[in-house]
Amino acid sequence: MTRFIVIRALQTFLALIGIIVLVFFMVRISGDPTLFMTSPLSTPEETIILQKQIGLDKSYAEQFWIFISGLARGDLGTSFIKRIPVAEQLGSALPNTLRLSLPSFFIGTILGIALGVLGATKRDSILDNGVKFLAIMGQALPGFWVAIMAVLIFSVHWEIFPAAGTGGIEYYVLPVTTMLFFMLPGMMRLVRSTMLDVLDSEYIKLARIKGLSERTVIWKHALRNAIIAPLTVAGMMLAGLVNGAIIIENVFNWPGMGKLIVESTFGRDFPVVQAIAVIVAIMVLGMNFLVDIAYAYVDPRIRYERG
Amino acid sequence: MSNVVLQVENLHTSFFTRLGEVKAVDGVSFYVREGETFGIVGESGCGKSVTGLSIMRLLPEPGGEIIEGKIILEGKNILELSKKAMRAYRGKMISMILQDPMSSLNPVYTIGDQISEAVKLHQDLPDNMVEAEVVSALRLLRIPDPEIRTKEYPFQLSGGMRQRVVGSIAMSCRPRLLIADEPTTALDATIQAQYLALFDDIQAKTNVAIIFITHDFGVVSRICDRVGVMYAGKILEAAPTRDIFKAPKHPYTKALIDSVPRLEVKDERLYSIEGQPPSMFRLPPGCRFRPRCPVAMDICGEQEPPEVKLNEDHAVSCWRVK
Amino acid sequence: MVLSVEKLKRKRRGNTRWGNIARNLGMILPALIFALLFFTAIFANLIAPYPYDETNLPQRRMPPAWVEGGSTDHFLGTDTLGRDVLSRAMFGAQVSLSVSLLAIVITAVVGTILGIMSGYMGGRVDAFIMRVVDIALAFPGLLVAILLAVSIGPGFFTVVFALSVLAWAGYARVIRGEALRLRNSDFVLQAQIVGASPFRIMLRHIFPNIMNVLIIGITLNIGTFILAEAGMSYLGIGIPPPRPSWGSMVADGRNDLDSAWWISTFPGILIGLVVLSGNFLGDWLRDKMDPRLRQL
Amino acid sequence: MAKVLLEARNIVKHYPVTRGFLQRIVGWVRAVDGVSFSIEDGKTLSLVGESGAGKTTIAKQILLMEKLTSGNILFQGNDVYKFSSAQLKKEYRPKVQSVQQNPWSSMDPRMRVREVVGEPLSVNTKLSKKEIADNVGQLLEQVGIDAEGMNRYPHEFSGGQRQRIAVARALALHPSLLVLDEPVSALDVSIRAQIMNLLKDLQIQYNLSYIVIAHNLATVRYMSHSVAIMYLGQLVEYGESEALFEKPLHPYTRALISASQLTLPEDAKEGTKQIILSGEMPSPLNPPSGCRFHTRCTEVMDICSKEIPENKVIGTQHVKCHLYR
Repeated sequence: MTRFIVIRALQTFLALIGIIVLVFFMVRISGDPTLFMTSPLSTPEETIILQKQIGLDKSYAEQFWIFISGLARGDLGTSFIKRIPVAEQLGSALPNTLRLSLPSFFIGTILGIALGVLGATKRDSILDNGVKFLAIMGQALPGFWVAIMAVLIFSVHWEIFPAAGTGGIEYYVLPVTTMLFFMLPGMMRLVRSTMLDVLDSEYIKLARIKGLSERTVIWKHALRNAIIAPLTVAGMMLAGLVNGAIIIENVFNWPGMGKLIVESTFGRDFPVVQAIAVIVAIMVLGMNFLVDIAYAYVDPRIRYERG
Repeated sequence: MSNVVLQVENLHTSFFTRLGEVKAVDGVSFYVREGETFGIVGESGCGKSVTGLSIMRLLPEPGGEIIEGKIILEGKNILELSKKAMRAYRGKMISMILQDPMSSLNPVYTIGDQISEAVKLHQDLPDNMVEAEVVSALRLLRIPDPEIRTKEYPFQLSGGMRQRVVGSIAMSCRPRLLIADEPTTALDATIQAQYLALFDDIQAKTNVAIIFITHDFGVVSRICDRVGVMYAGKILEAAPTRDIFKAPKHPYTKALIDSVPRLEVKDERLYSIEGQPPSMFRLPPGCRFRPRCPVAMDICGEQEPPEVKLNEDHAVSCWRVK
Repeated sequence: MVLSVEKLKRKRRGNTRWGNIARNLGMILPALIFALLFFTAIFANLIAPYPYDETNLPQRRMPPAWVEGGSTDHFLGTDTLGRDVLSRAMFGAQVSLSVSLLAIVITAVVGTILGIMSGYMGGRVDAFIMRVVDIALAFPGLLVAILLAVSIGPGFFTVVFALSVLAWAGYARVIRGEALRLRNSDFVLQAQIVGASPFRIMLRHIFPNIMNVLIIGITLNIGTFILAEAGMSYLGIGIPPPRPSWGSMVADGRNDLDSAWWISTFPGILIGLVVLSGNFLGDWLRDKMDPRLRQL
Repeated sequence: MAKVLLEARNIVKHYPVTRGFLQRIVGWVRAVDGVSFSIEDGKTLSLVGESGAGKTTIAKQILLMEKLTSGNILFQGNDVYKFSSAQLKKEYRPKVQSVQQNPWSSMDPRMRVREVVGEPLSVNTKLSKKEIADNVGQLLEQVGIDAEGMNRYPHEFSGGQRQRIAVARALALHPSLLVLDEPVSALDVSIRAQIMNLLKDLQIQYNLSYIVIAHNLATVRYMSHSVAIMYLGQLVEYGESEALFEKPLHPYTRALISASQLTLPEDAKEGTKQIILSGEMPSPLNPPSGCRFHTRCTEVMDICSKEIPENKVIGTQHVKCHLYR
């Protein structure tokens, strides 16, 4: 098991380095940010001074070294536009994003599993058809549009919930609910279909032969096997969550990472873009790594084989 | 006559599919006595497994349905039991061994977990006694080092060992009736011989009644006391094993036994039954074996033959048999 | 007891008949919608009542025809610049379809090649490709799209590239599984015994047997791509204005929800309808074509 | 005596067991470990054993799906490993064809029967489509399938019919040897006899040689002229079918025979009583020392775990067992 973890950790680290290099150069293809930061009337000298200030006069190799060595020390650099440390900007944006996505993630996962299991066990019941309908709608309607419609109905028309901004609990209702739209359908569908497969298996038949109650059969024997599938897509769920955060934060004007990255890409604020991309990459790779280990934990076949 | 444990009367089980109704079991009657092994032999799709699942009341849902008949276990028609009452019967009164040992154990729980689950459910025992029960169930199936096995996962055992574990689960509460659905088909020849020998042993120790479902006459000859030969949803002939082999009355039974190659006899040419079993969606009128029967008469295509009792244990459904 | 069974039987038969109709509806209706969509996209120039960029400031924010103050001149109303919403939606179909179809071709080809390679060659090639696939699948597409849009500038091919750059991985994973299964199948072994070359085996035996999965995947993916394109357009990193796209139309109306709800609403409904049709078609095809999922 | 068609001389096949991302080799599965046998023109040799005995591995070697670790395969007296690839394509592969166990999976579901049976011809000959179709028609008639059936898909046929089609495909190139891998075990009891009779008829008609891989001894006795009993990658007993079944020498052969009999317990003759082996097949990764069967043998002696038994010829039978010295 330890060997398995070490090898996976090493692979993850290599992938991370690759992604960091990719992000660094991709950001730089986009052109000179000083063009956006100076007025058309400013002189070339002024531009050069500006380039010097933010370190763009150095060669790519030097810039990369500064970036990567800073990263190793935990220094994410300084924003071109706001001229404050990136870490500070992220420090205020990240908690906002988490405040939005964590509740969605937990509600989505728990609700997704519960509804998926219920759908599979009560096939073709009203509940199952409701679940299926929700899943179909959730996968067909664009999230940003659902968000806007929610605003139209609940904020503009009925004026129940605020349309944008942060604050008390009422500010969370619309963003979190629409965020669920990105999470729930896929989860429900997956759990439902794996659950159906598992329920068809011989060992479930044997569990019933033992005389176990349906509840034990489903929640003890079937779920533990069915839960492996959602684990394998946990990575994809994370991706969905980030996508969701970008869209939802922009719709609801929520000052999180999603809004920050859109603003800073349009402003060519390299250090911020880089930092966010790297943080997301770490999250993604870390998630994959954890999933592999969790997978090994749930499935004894893997745990022992590598032991 | 010793105790009849199970009596099945006129059992009809159907599947409702998109293409129509399939009468998988179409009027089957038989009984099993205490300490006796009753074999159900037949080819794939003849309804033998569905018969087993009907007795367990574990037909695949939706689609499978017991249409009529009685299944009387120890004097009680279990088709009248509520779902909950039936659950209390399963594992305690009736149990079952499935065909494929590789897939019939839950991969994520240890052997001990899977056996103790049944023990705890049906017997009111303190925890330390449960442990002992689990070990004794493993011993009953002659599993070496039972104390170590309880802590292992299914994937750590060979196919033969897994099938013994499945047997231990089935026998853990000492049921009155055990249904074995092709339990040795997936096993190698010498392992199969080991496993079959266990059945004699179990029966001697527990006096359990066994229904043994198989397609293999070799297995039948080894362990069955009586046999029912099933074809396209019906038992065409039921008799003590010896009579089935030595004096078969139904043309299908005769043909089937003649077409099996035998190790003891060097045949130059095997007898072969022409054609194939009928589609379960379109059964022929009259006797269902008529299209392949070498001795068919006019009446066979018109009316279904009634069951004729030659003696208490030997019943045949054929117009040729009076 | 017998009575209740009779009732059950009848009910179930009824169900299957309904099921049949529903199953066929699940094909006919979406297929019709798709046909209409293709027709509109191809002939938008001819059938659209107005050019997509014709502004008409005096008639801006006109509600749809059936709402008070609306007119049949602008059936779905006009936007903040007085442009006809219906016409813009018709031209928007062009964008949605062309972008998604091109992206599908690219991802399907790349994914199929890499998937077959991975499944057929196995070993380290397989291990490497599959690691990359894992990462690609876990990467947020919108983030990558943003990075791309900014680095190579927004435009048609940027959108196509942004859609394809991660999505091939989904195909590769599925196709790999299929190729692996087929490589070990008896009929491929038999073809080898008969003396067929690896090329013949891949072309005549493996590829045709992957087609089902590929076609189903493609159908199901149309919706995903249309949604993703709309998302990019909504954020302003899609195809630049004034060319309309459904996503950007939703964005256009976002600030006028209180006064002109129709600007955002109709394009959204269109997206939903088309994606729904794609998903239904895909599900229908899967039921029809993949015998492993077909029930008795 | 008939001419020897194919001979295997001391063939060995070991598979590496690899682990981890770097595919390090951590051991060898000794699937086939020094096996010799020969097949004569128009005769049948059966390879019998339980799973893990190595019989399927031998089939793969004869069909040249893999390369031997060591040993030789001689075809009509020539070492097949010395054939050029052109020679193989012309003189070996078409002559050695096979029928698989499972008629449900051995045909490409997307091909019509015409293409399935015609594939050997379109790969190996330059016949036109029409000529191939004619050929396919004749082949189908020979195995008892209506020639009209060639335009249908395999799934439209029953298991027995599909197995007939598989036989037709194997015959397409006029082979001299067919490798039959459990040809009837996936079929229903009442269908098996049909296929076995068909195979016997074809053998006489075309002077075909068969290698039958089987686990059911009764089937083997009906089909074969000589029999090789395998255990953990080695032959334990090998000889003419009649003699071997009448007087099995090796304890493993006896156990197998006792397990395959169709006799009522009360009818069992003296000496053919049930033999039940203890234990399970050891892992081919790490086979037992000495005689590989000693861990389960009913007649085990001290010497068995220490020395590898020599091949001993008794009458027409070859046996490897310390009982015979």
